[in-house]
Amino acid sequence: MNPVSREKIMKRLLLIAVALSLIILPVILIWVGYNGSGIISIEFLTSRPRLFEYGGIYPQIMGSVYLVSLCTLFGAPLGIASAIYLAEYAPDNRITQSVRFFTETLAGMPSIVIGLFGLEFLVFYLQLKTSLLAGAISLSFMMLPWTIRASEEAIKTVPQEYRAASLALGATKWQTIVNVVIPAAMPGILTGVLLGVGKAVGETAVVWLTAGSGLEAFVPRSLSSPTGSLPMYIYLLATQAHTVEGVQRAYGASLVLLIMFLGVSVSALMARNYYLRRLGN
Amino acid sequence: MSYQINEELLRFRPKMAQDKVIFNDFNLWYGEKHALIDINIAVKSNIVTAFMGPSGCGKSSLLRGINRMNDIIPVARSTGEVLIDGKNIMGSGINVYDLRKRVGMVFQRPNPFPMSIYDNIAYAPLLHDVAEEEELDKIVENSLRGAALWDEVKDRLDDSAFSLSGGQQQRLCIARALSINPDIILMDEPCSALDPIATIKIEALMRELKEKYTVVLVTHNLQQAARVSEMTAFMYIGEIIEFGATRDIFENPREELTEKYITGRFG
Amino acid sequence: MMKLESLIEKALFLSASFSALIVFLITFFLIREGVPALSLNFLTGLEWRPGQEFFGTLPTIIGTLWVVIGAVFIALLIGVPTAIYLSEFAPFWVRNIIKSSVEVIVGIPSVVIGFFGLMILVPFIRNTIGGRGESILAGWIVLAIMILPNLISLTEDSLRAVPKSYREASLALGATQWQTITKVIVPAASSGIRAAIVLGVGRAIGETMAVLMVIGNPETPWIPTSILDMTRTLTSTIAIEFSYAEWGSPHQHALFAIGVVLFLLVTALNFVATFVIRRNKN
Amino acid sequence: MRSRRRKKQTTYLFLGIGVIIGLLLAGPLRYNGVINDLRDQITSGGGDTIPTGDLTVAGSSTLLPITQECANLFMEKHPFTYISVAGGGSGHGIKSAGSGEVDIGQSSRNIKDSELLRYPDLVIFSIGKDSVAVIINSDNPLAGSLDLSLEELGEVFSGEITNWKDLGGEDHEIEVYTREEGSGTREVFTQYVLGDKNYVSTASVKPSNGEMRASVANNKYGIAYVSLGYVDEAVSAVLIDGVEATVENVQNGAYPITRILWMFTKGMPNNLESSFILFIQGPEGQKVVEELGYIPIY
Repeated sequence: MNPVSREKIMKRLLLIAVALSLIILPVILIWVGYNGSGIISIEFLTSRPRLFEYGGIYPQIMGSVYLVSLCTLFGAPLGIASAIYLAEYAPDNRITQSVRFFTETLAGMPSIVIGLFGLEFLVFYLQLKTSLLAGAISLSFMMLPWTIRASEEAIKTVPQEYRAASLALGATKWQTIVNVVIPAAMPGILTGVLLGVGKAVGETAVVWLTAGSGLEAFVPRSLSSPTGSLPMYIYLLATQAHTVEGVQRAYGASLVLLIMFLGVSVSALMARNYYLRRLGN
Repeated sequence: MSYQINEELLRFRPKMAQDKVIFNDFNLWYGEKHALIDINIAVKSNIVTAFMGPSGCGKSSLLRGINRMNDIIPVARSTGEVLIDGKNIMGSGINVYDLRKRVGMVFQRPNPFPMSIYDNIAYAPLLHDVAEEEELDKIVENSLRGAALWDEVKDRLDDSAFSLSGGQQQRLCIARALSINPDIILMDEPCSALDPIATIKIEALMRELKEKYTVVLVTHNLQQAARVSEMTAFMYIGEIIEFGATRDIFENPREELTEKYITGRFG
Repeated sequence: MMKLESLIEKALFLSASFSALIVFLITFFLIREGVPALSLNFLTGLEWRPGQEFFGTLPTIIGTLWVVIGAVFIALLIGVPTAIYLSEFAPFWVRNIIKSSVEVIVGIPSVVIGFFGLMILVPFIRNTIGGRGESILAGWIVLAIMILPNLISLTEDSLRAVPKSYREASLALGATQWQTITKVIVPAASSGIRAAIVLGVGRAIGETMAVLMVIGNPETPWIPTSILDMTRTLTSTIAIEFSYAEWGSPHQHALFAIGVVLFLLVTALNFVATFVIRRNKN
Repeated sequence: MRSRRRKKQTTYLFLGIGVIIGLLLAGPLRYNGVINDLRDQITSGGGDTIPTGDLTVAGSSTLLPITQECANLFMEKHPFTYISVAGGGSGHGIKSAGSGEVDIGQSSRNIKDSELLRYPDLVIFSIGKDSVAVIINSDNPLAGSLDLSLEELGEVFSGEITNWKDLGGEDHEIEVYTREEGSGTREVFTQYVLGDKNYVSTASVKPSNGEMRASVANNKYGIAYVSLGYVDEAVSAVLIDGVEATVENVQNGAYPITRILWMFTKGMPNNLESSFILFIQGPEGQKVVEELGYIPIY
């Protein structure tokens, strides 16, 4: 076979693979949308669950929002600070290498293990109970390494010339980082943080063991209240519903969760574009 | 090979000028590598001094000795003295940040910050709290005028610095260096990434700048050294081979090595 | 000023060590709870009957490996060509669409994908291929869907990082685009692809909810002999049995011990990844 | 001034983020404050018969829907109470209540002797009953007519009978589903049906009633056992010794397989705890139990 016709065949095979990876999303979206859109209504979005598989999902939506916001509040600053250290200060020695190694280990930690740890350490050992706080902290353990990784990457891609220019103007290292490096790395950092948020929104295994049952009828009243979340609600209803009503609600909640995730992704994209425009690239 | 040396430069005599920066037995190592060896020269004030030589000869390192930018390289270490206005900047008790405020620097490639034109200039004055908010506009305007850029950008100060052409960006970087009101301006091959027209503009600017500032220029472009500098140092593998009035270096070099370099037989 | 600077550096170092602290705490608590159940028999035993206190996890470990390796293989088969298409052929806008749509898959909660597998995939396999439907095969497909996005974007990144000059040099020698890709670009990006694979394996080992819903989880797992066999994974065993286990009982310790095994597997993989990436740098 | 603008933009950004976080956090805290104020007013003026205060419940996810719904109704009736219900599973519920981490624990399996030894203070209440029905796919030719004895069922689930042919059906393997070790449903099924036998090792373990039913509804050759409330038209219940699995047959004792749903407190329950448990055991609570497909205690 001559190279040109082989090229054609190869390209066709390539397109088959592309089609396969492209088809997954629409299939799942249509499946969820088709089954879930019927139940979506103002009523469903603003009322609380009744009798297990009836009523709405307001507390679950708000619970997810609370969990993820708090988790970001803990995880993002810590993650960005760690990334700054690793990218700007860390000398190339054993300590730094092991810090990096542990960060990577945490990134690869199965969520069920983080959940077990959250349960043992936060819920029982620190007596935080099954609560908003315990759930949010456990989630932030999951989010932390992703934020670190993305932020470090973003900080490292800031051209060395910016730092040299700032230092030559008499700025200290920290002034340079705050005023030049971080703003320039902002699009990457934001994307990293929002990526972590996206992961946290859909996480089930961790909140299962630390945050609450998923059926809560109220938005959390304090940091120590058990907190419902959409993934947990979906899991409960998908696996335990008695009736079609319940299964439909699982689909509906999945749709809401997907829309929330898309919302986070789109705002990540917009924030990124806004910063890129401001940076003039 | 002949060099066109500026009329005005021909009138220059080193004895006419005061010493601004003096290197005394200055040595620099990068790890094991001895990058600068026993440097003893005096850079005169209010002229352009050029450091030239083949790449890797240490001319940029020498330049960076003046504002201690070598400090940010972890493996760099140095001995000897560098005096600015008679004060040793290598000594203890020297605040390196204050030093760098007195010494502006322009880099090889234009490196404006990813901010607006205005913010690029306002960056350092704001950082050092030298300016009241009201004065800031004045500083920006003066710096941009000083870098002959004001007329081109005065209507678009809020635009991103990256919207400027390469030559304009480099002049913006010069303006940024002027914003801290330095005595000395270091230029590290400022035209190497620019086209000939932009290069001519920057060179004209250097001739203006030396009225108020001491300008030190690193260049590998012999023509450029001949066109703009009063004094030239020729360096080779970490050592100063010859230092003197540009005219002397180009017309009657004392050293054979210098002559070979000037006549293009190596480098 | 200098004092503030060094203070800041110390604070930043503390933040960076925080992840290490968490990993230490996780190790400590897992081991504290898991060690009573850890023994040679735990790792090599063939029978898992918590009711009679038989805790042999070998079939589960092998089942996990089966599921993970197959899933990563399928993901590679689809993901690498997609990444090649994205980096070498796709026009800008097509690339944008594909990349963002693939990245949205990451955000589909694993519960939803598991639910999809249970309702659509499992009956499909039973009716067209045979067996019970709940099978290693179903696990492969579900897991492949979940690791595909990361694999595609990491592979694409490393393909794009190959200098343009390589491409031009190869094309200038008269190679076709396809030859250039297979002979020059993919080998040049291979360390990046290897790292992506290792990360994918890690993710696949840790995935819980989606896999749990489709692989059948037999009462007493055996060492699988066919891709239509049911099996258990380490994570699914923890997830299904944890909520009813008696606290402080050997069963609960055994589940924590599975957590220890998971932890060790992931850490070992991370060692490999670090090794691969380091070799890449040299 | 241009100079200020850049700083201001950043300031606004952080201010915005701060406000959003503040609002999120202020919501629960403010609500908390208002409730406390009101409660103080009520309790200072009123008698001590009105239940007030916070209550935490945790444990079995089978009981979760019952408890959550009863908590909602109870809180509507007694506005100055706050009951939070967490899941976690029966084991978690027993441990949490036994060690005093929550006020009330709940379990859908019997408390083991070892647990009673560890937590000797537990006081136990029953709040409902459940029955376990055996289900097969509606398309199975045997659907509706299959009638097995407990002993035959035991042979099916332990793998001694492996083909539908042996039960009078098609020539195809019987595909068994079971619940996870520790599940209350499994425990009661084991107790009545399997005795000392082991489940067949190819039985697929499903961690919930819903998945058991969905699996059988999707599998023509499947057989599983679920809580009575999960039997619907998608599956067909198996007669046991000729008796159909219905609420009446459970209540009159004709249908054999039943279990009790438990709640427990550490030591004797206080005012609020006992009001809540009595509420669940009372007519309103038992109506919820019934609506959710379980069997009232009386």
